[in-house]
Amino acid sequence: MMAEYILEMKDIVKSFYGVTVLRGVNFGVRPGEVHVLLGENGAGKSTLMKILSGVYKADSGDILIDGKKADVRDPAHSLALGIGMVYQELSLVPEVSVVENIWLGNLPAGKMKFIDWNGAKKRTKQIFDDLGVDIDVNRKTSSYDLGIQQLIEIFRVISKEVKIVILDEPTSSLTDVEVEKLFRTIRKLKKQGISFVYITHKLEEVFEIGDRVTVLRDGSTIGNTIETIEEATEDGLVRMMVGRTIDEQYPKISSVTPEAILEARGLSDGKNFFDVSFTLHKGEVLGVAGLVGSGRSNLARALFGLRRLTDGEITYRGERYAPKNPSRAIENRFGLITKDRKDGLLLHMPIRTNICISKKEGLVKGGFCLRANEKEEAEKYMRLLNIDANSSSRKVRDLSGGNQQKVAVARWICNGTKLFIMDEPTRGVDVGARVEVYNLINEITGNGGAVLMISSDMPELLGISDNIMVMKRGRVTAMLESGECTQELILEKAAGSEMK
Amino acid sequence: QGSAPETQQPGEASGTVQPSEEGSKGIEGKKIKIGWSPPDITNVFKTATDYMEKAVEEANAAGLDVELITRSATEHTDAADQVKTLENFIQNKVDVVIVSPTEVEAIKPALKEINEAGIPIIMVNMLDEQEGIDIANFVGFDNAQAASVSAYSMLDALGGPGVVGEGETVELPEDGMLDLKWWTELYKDVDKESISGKVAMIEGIAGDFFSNERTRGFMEVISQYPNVEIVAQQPADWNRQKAVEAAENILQNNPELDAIYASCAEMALGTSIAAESAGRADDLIIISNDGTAETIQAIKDGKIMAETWHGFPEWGWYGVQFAVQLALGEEVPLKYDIRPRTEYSGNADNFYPEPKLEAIDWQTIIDNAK
Amino acid sequence: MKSENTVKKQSAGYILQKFSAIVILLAIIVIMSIGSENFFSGKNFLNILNQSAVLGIMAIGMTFVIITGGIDLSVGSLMALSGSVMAVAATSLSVPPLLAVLFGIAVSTGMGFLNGFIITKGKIQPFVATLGMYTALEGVALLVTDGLPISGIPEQMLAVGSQSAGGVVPYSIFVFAAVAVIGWILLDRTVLGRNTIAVGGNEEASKTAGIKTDRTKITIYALSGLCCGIGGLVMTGRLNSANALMGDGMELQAITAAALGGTSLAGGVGSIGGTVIGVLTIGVLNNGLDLMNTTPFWQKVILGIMIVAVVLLDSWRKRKFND
Amino acid sequence: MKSENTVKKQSAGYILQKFSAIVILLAIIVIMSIGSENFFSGKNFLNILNQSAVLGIMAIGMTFVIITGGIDLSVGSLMALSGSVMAVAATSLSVPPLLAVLFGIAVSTGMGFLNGFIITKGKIQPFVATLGMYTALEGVALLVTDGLPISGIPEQMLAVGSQSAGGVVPYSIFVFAAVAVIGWILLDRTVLGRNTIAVGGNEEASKTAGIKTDRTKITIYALSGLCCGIGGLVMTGRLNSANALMGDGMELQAITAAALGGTSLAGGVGSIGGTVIGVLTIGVLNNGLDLMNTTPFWQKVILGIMIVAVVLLDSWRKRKFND
Ligand SMILES: Nc1ncnc2c1ncn2[C@@H]1O[C@H](COP(=O)(O)OP(=O)(O)OP(=O)(O)O)[C@@H](O)[C@H]1O
Ligand SMILES: Nc1ncnc2c1ncn2[C@@H]1O[C@H](COP(=O)(O)OP(=O)(O)OP(=O)(O)O)[C@@H](O)[C@H]1O
Ligand SMILES: [Mg+2]
Ligand SMILES: [Mg+2]
Repeated sequence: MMAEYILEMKDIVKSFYGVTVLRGVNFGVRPGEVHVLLGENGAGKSTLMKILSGVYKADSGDILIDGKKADVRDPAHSLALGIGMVYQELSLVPEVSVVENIWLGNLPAGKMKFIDWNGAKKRTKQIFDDLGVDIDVNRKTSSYDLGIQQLIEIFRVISKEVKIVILDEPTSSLTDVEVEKLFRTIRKLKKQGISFVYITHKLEEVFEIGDRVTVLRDGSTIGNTIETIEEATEDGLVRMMVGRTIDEQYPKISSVTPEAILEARGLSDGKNFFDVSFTLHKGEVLGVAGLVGSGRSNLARALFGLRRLTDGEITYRGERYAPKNPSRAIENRFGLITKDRKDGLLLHMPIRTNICISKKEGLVKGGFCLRANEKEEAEKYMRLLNIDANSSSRKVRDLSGGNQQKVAVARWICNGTKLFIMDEPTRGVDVGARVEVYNLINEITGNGGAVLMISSDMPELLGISDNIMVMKRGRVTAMLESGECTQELILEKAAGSEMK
Repeated sequence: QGSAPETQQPGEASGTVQPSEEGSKGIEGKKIKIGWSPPDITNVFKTATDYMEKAVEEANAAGLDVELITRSATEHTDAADQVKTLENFIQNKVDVVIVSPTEVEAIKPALKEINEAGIPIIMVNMLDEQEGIDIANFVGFDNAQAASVSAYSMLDALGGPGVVGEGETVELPEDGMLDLKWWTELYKDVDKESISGKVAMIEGIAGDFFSNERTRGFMEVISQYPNVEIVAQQPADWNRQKAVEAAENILQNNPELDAIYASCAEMALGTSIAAESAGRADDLIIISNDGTAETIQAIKDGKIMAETWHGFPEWGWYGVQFAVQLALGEEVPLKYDIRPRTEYSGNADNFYPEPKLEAIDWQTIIDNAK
Repeated sequence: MKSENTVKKQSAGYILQKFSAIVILLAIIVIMSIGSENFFSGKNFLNILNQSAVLGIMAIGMTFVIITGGIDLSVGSLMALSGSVMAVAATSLSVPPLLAVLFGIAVSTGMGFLNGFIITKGKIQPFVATLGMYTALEGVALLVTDGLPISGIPEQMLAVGSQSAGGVVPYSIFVFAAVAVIGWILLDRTVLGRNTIAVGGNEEASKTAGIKTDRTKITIYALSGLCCGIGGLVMTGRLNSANALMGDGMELQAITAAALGGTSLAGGVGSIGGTVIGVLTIGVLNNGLDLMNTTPFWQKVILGIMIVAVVLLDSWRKRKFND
Repeated sequence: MKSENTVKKQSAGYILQKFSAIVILLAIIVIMSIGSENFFSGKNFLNILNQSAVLGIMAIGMTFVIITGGIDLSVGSLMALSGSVMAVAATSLSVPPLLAVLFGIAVSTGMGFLNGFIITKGKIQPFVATLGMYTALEGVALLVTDGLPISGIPEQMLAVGSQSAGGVVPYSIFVFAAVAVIGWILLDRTVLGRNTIAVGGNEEASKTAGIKTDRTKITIYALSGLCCGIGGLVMTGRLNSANALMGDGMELQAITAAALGGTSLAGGVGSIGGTVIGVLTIGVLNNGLDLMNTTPFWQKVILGIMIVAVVLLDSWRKRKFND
């Protein structure tokens, strides 16, 4: 068999600042398959793929495309070789229109290099219509929510003439409806012989879309590639990834009490959400379901004081509360995990600072930072949350996505947060670490805190929430008890007529 | 230019006002707008402007209606900006333009436009006639000559004959004017090898017209004296703070230095600060050009040895007189020579605080215009 | 239905946003017309345009550079260098005028290229790189001219900057207009222009999308050098001579013009139309304040306050009609 | 074991990275010492430090501003204004020297505050805001001094900038050192410093972390104003007088110094130690080229090339020891 593999990576080694991240990884992709790449946070999945797309250069090892050795110089070269990649972190140009982002790097131009805008728009609309998404191609990209932006980026790569598409956690901020659209597209392209490398932390997706699976741990492949998906079990995959079994993926301990901690009445920001009312009780996890663009994120931002409310009132611990600004919210023991990590984490600063920055007690004296205390405190939470870094002075930028997320959680726990607003708290977090996050949520609620958890991950929503609020186009369409609730019910309330 | 005297000088009868050939004109209610464009609006140019304002005040007190519009370039070197100012003067319908050029060559097109608009031009700070443009009157001096005067002061301070240093002291001229003519005459027979010393030069802006002229004039004299050695030459952009630094570095590098020629007042004052901090306040000879209240005081205090007077008060004072006369259609001399001359401790009182300016006979000017 | 509404509202806001700079410019013109009887006239407007031409040409190049997320502090020196090179070539070296001009423009384009090369390949901050170049090239221009103004330049070479079409409309205005139109087409309609915006908006993303970011940037710095070359030609005509310092301080003015026109110094956002308005705003302010007989010290105070006021107003309008 | 190794290697790289600027500075000193026999002496080093003091004080304020992601082009005007205000108060208005000094410093701090206020509350680009302020404040300084140098200032007020401890070490050096040390503590050890770095790197995330970003920025601009006030005092002593233009061009030098020291103009990255090295690099270059008797035109060429070379080398070293 000459071209069994359309792509082969052989003995790939890569290190950063002397830390070896990939230790001789072997990896092959066949034509027309979806090859799932699994592994814990920091296992080296993204790094391996970035070597393929020309962002990094391997220290040693070979890349073979169609059996021929390829020396990938840069992303442009990788594209020319037929490899397209959707990165884990968004890479769009925010200030330009959607069409322009779709065609970034190869805008259709006629003679004289003048751009054929009409043609570009028409073709983009065509692509969007085929996929059944409703996105205005003329709008500025940054005006769209993260989920939509992720779709745009996926379509950008798919719309190019490539043989291999790498998707690095493409669904981390998509809801089931969009995920389904994406899967339909993948299946269609597979039939045309296009191969996919698919990285995800959502194990149910592996069985839905995957053909073969490779597991990475600590920079090496674990076992051989699983040749047929039917051979695999969820437990088995988890054991390969984390090296142990996980008994319970959603370890829920309910601590909900009848005592209200926060009551919201008729909240509206005049643009993204309207007339939202709910009550959050001591010890409760209130899940928030909805499609991309349903206004959930903006609700979270408004509660935290990052956005103005135009209407409505909030009672917090029995008193009227106006969310003026985040520092006020933090003083009142609010905490916010943002959907986009870039909006919450100071990537250019050390882990230590990121964990300690919002806490004053014991860490600040007379305007000075008490460094020793900070270090101690940070290391405590690094241990507690299993943050994989050799020192608390590592910059957060250099951590893997999942570890970054843990740092974001650590900050608020460190600050003794009582009211936790979490927008996709386990976005990009691996199965093992996810359980740790859920345990933390249990601890928060057990100590009398409350959590408002926005999530697009249905099993998580059902497994962890006490109650679920469903939103559609900025309005609350249902308030459900999670016990009596099913995925279908939530979807119906969230999408309604749009599902047909 | 009719029968007006070619060049007038201080000491000669000033205000030699000739009746206009066109005879009397109604000047009641006639507003005279003067546009004044200096390259800079601080220090010496501010002095000139102050005296312009003073002259305007007197003119108005005498019954005229004169308005002075001052607009300086943003940078000393910004010829393009001065061109704009001059063009805008035309739009603004001024009656006379007084200009002290940033860069002569560069503003010629604008001056030509002013000529074409029929507006008379007075040029201050120089005397060189310019090809292709029509200047009604110059108030100024030759920058190279002024620097030559400084060069003679320097030779004097290094031991040559004169009134400044420790050399042979000579008699003062009758009119008290230690100008180039007097110095040249005095040094005609001096043995060129008898004077020696190590001298450094601090120039204005490297490449600037006035800076080049002054360097040229100074070197023209000094280069005739083989034992006077120029050991360093540095620009300090007409600027006190840069001169301090330049002088500090020069003194650092040349412990044997005898003298520094700083080609403007600000730079001389900066040099004296550096001399003081280097412990050379008493023996370093500093010679400069300009003449401001502060440098005259420095001469009296012994910080600067001598300076060459450029007559900024005169620029303003006579500039306005000639401007008004031109606006009223009267004849003016083509050149008013300031006669750059040496100020030193012996004659410093003649210059500041009250510069000796002859009164302008505004009444005669008014009468002549009628 | 809802989304249609959005689009409409947005485009109304968009128009107001886009044209707020013009509105402010018009307001200033009205104020100046009231303040000085000599301001509002066709002749004075031609005068203003003529005075703004060189700055305008350079500001357009600068706009491209700023959109890439960079800055070019060397433009003043580049402009003076190109003019000086042309002038010396045409006089001392007796090169035919046209050749001399091409040579001067080539030199400044080449130096612009060098700027881009150092910045991208050496991976250094544009601010420092071009500041160093600014100092070095001023020195080179001084060496070329020996620090003296170069006059006696052949008439053909001076014509662009000194003559007028029909004796009325200065050619410099046509050059400015041509550069603006070409710049606008380049930025809005060509791949180079769109890549410029992409690189400035998100360099990492542009790279991963296959744009040759370094090449794009180098081209843009060379383009800025080209604009300086053209500016040098016009300026030489205007001053009937060339000198090594004639570009002094123009870098800050060019940046200000671009910023007044809404170009973001963070990169990724900007328009040629905006820059043209910015250039005219500066021109009108300078000219108007001259004609209003303000004293020189107050003139600085007022000019500074006006600049701040214009951007404040613009920012306020944008926010008001955007969110 | 593995991680220990890593830490060691990393910190070796770190030290080289941190100190590459010093290595370059030392290399320049060696070259200058060879080039001029009068360069390498204690007296000349004191001379260089004294010449660098005012720029150094201002560059430290500028470093903070740049770390927030901003820029302050008004520092030159602010410094001159503060000196002028002090001088006029102490002479024409006969205010007691100490009071006059405090008043001058208060004025420039206040104007710095105003800078910050306009930038944050008006949401405008720091470059344009401070450029407008630069022009306006230069006008104000000219109005205050009437365009003339102010001399006859009481001795006590001049002492800081003109006297030396034991007649040997100029007090200005101590002031520079004190400002540097305080700046370093402020940036490295205090909440304000940490917030400054946070805001410059990611404003949105800083807000989410509960930092009052506007307040932080305003404080930093006021701090820059404060540094200018102190600089004005030293400069006035150094010049034995004050004038409205004595800060001309210092904004670009201060920015260059910060950038040479590794401060990123994109914000979020910078150090006081780096800036001090940057200031000294400029000081040594200027002084050394003077002592080597290079002609003025060549001096500019060499200085410009040296600036570019220093940053190129620094960037190359950083990449080499980082990845
Ligand atoms: N640019 C970088 N500099 C330094 N270290 C890096 C860099 N990029 C990645 N690393 C390190 O390499 C390791 C692997 O990271 P990588 O992003 O490949 O993990 P991943 O498998 O994609 O994890 P995740 O599931 O969290 O996205 C991590 O320990 C990370 O800290
Ligand atoms: N399909 C769409 N068409 C138009 N605008 C959209 C669409 N989807 C989202 N938006 C806009 O994106 C912004 C983001 O809204 P918001 O973040 O509150 O949604 P969300 O429900 O939290 O999204 P997600 O489910 O991804 O977290 C809003 O301004 C919204 O108008
Ligand atoms: Mg990853
Ligand atoms: Mg959301």
